[in-house]
Amino acid sequence: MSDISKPDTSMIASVFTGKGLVRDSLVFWAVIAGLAMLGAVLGDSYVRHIFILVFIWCIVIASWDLILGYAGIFNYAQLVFFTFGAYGSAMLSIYAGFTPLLSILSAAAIGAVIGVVIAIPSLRLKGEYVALFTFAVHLALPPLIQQGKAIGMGGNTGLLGIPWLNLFGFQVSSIDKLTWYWVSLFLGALCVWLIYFIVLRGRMGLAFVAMRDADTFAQAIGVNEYKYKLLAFVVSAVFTAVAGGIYAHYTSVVTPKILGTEFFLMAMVMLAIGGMGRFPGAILGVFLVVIGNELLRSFDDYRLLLLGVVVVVTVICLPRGIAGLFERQSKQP
Amino acid sequence: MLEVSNINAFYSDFHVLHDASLKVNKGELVAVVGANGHGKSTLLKAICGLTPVKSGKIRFADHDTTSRRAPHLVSQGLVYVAEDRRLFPDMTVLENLQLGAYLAQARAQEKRNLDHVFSLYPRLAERRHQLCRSLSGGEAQMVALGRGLMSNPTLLAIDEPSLGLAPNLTETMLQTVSQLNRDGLTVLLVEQSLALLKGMIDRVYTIEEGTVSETDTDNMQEVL
Amino acid sequence: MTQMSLTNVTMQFGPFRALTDLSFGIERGEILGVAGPNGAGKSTLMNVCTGGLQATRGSVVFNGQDITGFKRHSRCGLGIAQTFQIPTLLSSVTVGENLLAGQIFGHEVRGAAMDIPLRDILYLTQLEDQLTLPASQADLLTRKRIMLGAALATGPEIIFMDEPLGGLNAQEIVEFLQVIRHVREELGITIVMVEHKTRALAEIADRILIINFGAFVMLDTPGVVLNDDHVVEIYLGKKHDA
Amino acid sequence: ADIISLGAPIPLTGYFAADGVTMEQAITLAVDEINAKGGLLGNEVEVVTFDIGDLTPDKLAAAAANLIERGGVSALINGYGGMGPDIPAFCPYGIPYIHNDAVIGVIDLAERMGCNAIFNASDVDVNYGKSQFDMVLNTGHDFGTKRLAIVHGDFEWDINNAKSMAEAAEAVGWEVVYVQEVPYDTVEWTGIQSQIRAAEPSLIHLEALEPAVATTFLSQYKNNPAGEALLNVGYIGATPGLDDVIVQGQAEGILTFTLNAHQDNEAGNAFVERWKDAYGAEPSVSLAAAVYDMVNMWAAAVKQVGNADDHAAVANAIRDMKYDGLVGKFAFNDRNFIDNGSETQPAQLFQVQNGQRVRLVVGDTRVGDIVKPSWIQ
Amino acid sequence: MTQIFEILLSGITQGAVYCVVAVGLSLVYGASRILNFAHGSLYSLGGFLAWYLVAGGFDLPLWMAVLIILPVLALTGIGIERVIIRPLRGSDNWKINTIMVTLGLAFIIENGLQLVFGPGTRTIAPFVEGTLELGGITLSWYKVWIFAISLMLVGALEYFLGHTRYGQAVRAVSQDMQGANQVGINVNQVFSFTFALSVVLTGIAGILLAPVFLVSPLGGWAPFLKAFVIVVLGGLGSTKGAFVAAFILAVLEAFVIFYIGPSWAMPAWLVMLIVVLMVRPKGLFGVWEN
Ligand SMILES: Nc1ncnc2c1ncn2[C@@H]1O[C@H](COP(=O)(O)OP(=O)(O)OP(=O)(O)O)[C@@H](O)[C@H]1O
Ligand SMILES: Nc1ncnc2c1ncn2[C@@H]1O[C@H](COP(=O)(O)OP(=O)(O)OP(=O)(O)O)[C@@H](O)[C@H]1O
Ligand SMILES: [Mg+2]
Ligand SMILES: [Mg+2]
Repeated sequence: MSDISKPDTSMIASVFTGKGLVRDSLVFWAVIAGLAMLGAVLGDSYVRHIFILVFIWCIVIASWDLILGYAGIFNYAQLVFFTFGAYGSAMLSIYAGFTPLLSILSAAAIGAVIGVVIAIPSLRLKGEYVALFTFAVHLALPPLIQQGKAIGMGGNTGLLGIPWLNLFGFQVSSIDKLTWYWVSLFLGALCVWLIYFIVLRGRMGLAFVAMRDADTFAQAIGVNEYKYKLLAFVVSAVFTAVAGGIYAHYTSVVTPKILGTEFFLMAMVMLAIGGMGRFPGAILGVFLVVIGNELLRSFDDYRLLLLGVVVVVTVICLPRGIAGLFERQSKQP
Repeated sequence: MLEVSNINAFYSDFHVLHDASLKVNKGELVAVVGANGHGKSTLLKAICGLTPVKSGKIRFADHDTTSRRAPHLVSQGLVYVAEDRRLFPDMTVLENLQLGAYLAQARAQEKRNLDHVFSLYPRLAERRHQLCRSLSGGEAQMVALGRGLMSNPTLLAIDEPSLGLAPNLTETMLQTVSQLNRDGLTVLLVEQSLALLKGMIDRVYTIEEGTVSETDTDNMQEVL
Repeated sequence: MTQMSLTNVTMQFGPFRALTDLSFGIERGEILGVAGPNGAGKSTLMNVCTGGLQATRGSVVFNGQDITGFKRHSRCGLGIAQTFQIPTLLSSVTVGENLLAGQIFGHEVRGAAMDIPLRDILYLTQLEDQLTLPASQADLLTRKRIMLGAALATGPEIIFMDEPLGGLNAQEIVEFLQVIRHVREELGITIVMVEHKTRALAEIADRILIINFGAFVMLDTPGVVLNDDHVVEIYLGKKHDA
Repeated sequence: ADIISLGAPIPLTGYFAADGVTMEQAITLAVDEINAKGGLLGNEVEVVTFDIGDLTPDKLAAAAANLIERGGVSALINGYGGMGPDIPAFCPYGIPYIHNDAVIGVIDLAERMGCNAIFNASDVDVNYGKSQFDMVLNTGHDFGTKRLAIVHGDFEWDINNAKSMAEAAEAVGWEVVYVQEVPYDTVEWTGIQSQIRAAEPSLIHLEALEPAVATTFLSQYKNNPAGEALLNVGYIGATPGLDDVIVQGQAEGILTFTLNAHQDNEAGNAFVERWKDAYGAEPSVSLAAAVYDMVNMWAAAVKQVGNADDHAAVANAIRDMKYDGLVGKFAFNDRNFIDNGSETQPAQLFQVQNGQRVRLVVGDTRVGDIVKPSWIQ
Repeated sequence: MTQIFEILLSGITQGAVYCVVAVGLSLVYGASRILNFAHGSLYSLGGFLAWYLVAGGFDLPLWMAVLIILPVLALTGIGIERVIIRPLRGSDNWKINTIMVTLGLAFIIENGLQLVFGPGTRTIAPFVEGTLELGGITLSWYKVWIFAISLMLVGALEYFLGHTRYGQAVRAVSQDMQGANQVGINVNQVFSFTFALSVVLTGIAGILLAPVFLVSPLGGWAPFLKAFVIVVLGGLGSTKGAFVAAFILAVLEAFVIFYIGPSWAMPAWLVMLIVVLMVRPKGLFGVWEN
């Protein structure tokens, strides 16, 4: 008799039960190692800054991909998780004296709580109403942060002068781009790996896909919809909040501006261009959008206009994102 | 009245119809039979301009309609009744029927056709203000056929009208179709099983993996 | 021995009653056919049994336990499985992974002892060769097999099937009936199936339940039910050949 | 000769782009003039802009890495450039950075971080209210009663500003009869104005950095004014955001104010002419001359030091030189900002009359006559 | 008492303002389930065009400007639908894709406006001045006009959608595209038409509200976001819902501002939204099941 926690699944080889996990993980970490070395060689600190942002964004987008792309829940409150992570982590290190690394980790717990808080009403709603409700939460957050002035959230100015990262006794200032490059690369890679290789390739991932593809059928074969949808929110929020924490300590500032439209739009565009629910599409999307945005920088006030054009053209030509492009090619040998 | 020659149809790169040909004369009731997934619905949709045709030719009422889309064909009297009914779920029965007479050509006959439908299906008259979302399978099928009739068709293409219907309703449904045919309507019908069609149909086409062949009248009894 | 029993079950949708005071029992190991006119409440009845709907009044008891208010997945945990009229599958994964999902989540809600070996399921459903096929590319009959396979993989004691033969042609019906029969014979699973194909029902069912306007009409062997004058009048239209 | 780069981290897109354009124009005008006169220490000066868009914190970090590390600029200049996030982004590099964020919290932060090369080239919010109030009294208007109502936005700048005015008013025997904080998207004022009317003020001060807040308040106020109370819209009235409204005659009678505009003198008027030649429109009274002065002040300091890249020396020179510009003297106090006053940068109070901003008071001198707004019968 | 009445009245007139912005959004969502993120930018476009014709470049009277602008906006709407919405309709995740392209479009329009008209804030003079005394309450005629216009717009839309054949077709298309095709409705044409109509409505809102909210390249976001909450509360696809929700939220806002404080207006909206969605997961008048 098999043990209680694990049915005998050996008859069917599947990525959800570990097929190719070791091999794929090795490839993943090899790429990360390559990026780490690249960071040392690249030399220009502006480029490093851009990559630091890319790594932070990767966490946000991977978490968003988890809930939107894989679990099929139209959650648009991703930046709410991010904001709470950033504020939470900042406040813990400013007011409670946590060392930044610890407060970033604690941001995960804050994220979990916020995830539950947003999930509970959202789970009563269906389809696009989830999108609309969660986006409404996003919209209502800045005034709430303003009210949070009373508890030290700094109102519209935000929190300035958040302590820098302290790594084994070394202060890592935000102009120490190389160290930050490695720190954010490592944390980003870890989160992305956990999301795509552990969570999504396990039982949770299968449950998400099941609920997305055929929710009634999924329930009929024993998927506890409420539990797994709640988990989708929580896991997504946990990682996003960690990203927020890293962001706060890197820039050493959080302001409600991170809930502004441009930030939100950028995140959407990354997901769209990359392609949802198809690793590594979304991650590629982050790289492409951030780097593309930088390439457009020389156009100054034409930049956002051109970005808009790029987005429209990409979505029309590649409705499944970059990832869809690979799929089609691999199907036609 | 309808002449389909050598049409090919695809879903992206999946070849569904292979050089399919068929012919329906005025006043006939012609059936297409075949196992599921072999392209019956695709054939009907292609004829009715709901799915594009890659090659081949379709002529309806002496015009080349190969590349014509459904709205035009409906105005010419070629009307499709889908197997999955395709009602407007958040509209009432009456609104669904009214929309059947959306085009000018049918609008003129709207009153008469509505009376006709209600006389065929008094149950619909009772439920005219119910939303179609909450209709049972049989009622929904009545609305679907009724809506097709409201379009004032000269050729009605009906896709598996008996799908999901109780035996008694299946019979009534097919009898209605047969009656309409006898009243002069040309009908192209898709069904899974010929047993139900005994004695109604003029000719039968069999479709197998997208290839259509006519079953001659002698063999027909056998197939039945 | 009664495995599941419904007592005075009523299902109300706003002012409309889809089921009225319905009571009957399902015997362990039987194949129970459910039939009745369109809109009679058959699908509603299935949902009340499997947890898609919670009965407004009355009780549903399974193995001595009142499960009236249970959700679908909890009922799955008790051994109640179900297949749907329109087979919607986990379309973005493979056929094998569909079965795997049934096994994994069934195991999660049911516990270890209940597993039906995948080998048996594959044998019954004849899906061995198609395990790596993307589920989205499967044809209708295969999709029905997959759905049944996944339901079996949860290790059920009873399985509810809504119009399992819908859309199949004569040949396929014969094949699928064989599969259903095997499920009962070899795994001992009780089967409840809603079906309009009365000829097939007559062939396979031990008993047939007829409902009309949400109310109980009769429950008896196929021979009796399908020759009953009232049933013929409200449902069959004409006397069954058999 | 070499090239000396001057970095301009300014908002060219997003909500602040209107002010960003003024900043860019002012910097460019100043630099062009320097180059036309043979450059700085014989070197050509080049402006490198970096769009900080919506001012999210990472944009300022990016500006720092881009302008300072990659672009190798010798100094950074903007208007109100980052409202806080600019300090941690630029401070660690020790490069001269001249701005006028004008929020006391930013000064505190810069001090806390020990940023000696960061200069806030104006006074700060906690003094704005007082100077405004003093000037309003200086108009010679007969207020009848001494009752002040304040409505302000929810930024720190607005809040401090309002507090400062309330204190100044109470210090001279006025009563603050109403204070209300409003979010920036407030456009319907019936409830608030009804409360204001009930409070019977003789002066209403509205401070929020968003044009629509001011214009909606005004248009609704005109319909049902609070007796004979005057309306002062603070700084927003001096910004380009209200230009169109003023030109179209929809802001008649309001008072507005700025700390560092060019003055109505020979140098100021010449500046206006040069600006018109360059850009075909009048310079804004809010930022144009101030930013223009910042560039020239920095250039003067570089000249004095003789080396644009000796950042500490240039910073010291800026601090000590009391540069005399179009907007007054840049006499920095020991916290690296400037106390306004007739001796340093005189604040200026305007009234909108006939579609134009007319100077009423400059520093403590009355220079124009107040006109009774139309809503006072 | 007068005060309560005054606040109620201000809420109602403000409701009309919100309503004008929300109906276009609701219409296009109702007809094609496209959440148009460029709605705010199109609103700004309407305002800028009016400003350009009335004050910026020409000195046309407002009515003439409107006569010129409406067809321009309609063509813009048709163009947008043709070029960037239609190609997506077949793709499997088109709902998200349309959100993305309309976002991209928002970037294009608002930055385009900034490049053409400059980043500054503009305004146009209201077409009626003066006030109306009503039992001690002063009401601006302009607000009264907006109220009347919004009533008219919603009434006309409701009549159109509910009682004309073409309106029925619009609803039919939103419920089942293939079904609509089958009865002879030209689905593409209906989509173009509704998109154009929604752009026109939005543009009208931009013109009407220019004296209230002012016009600036990014100025459309604030009204759009409010309209967004309104449309959700009212229920997707229901113009009537948007109408009712606009008034409910505006009146709520007016009372919150007066009795609790302006900063609590948006949180109050959120609370209202949560409460309504918990009780009615489809919004007040939402029609869709999923
Ligand atoms: N929209 C679609 N996209 C891709 N493939 C499709 C689509 N619709 C149908 N197919 C495939 O085309 C083939 C023919 O389908 P069609 O619906 O025409 O068959 P049918 O004979 O009507 O079957 P049934 O008896 O089930 O109605 C099937 O294999 C089906 O899987
Ligand atoms: N959610 C609901 N709201 C209102 N009425 C409903 C709802 N669900 C079902 N009904 C009604 O309940 C009745 C029974 O429906 P049900 O789907 O159970 O019928 P059925 O016996 O399965 O019919 P069929 O054989 O056509 O599938 C129908 O009249 C239907 O309109
Ligand atoms: Mg078919
Ligand atoms: Mg049913």
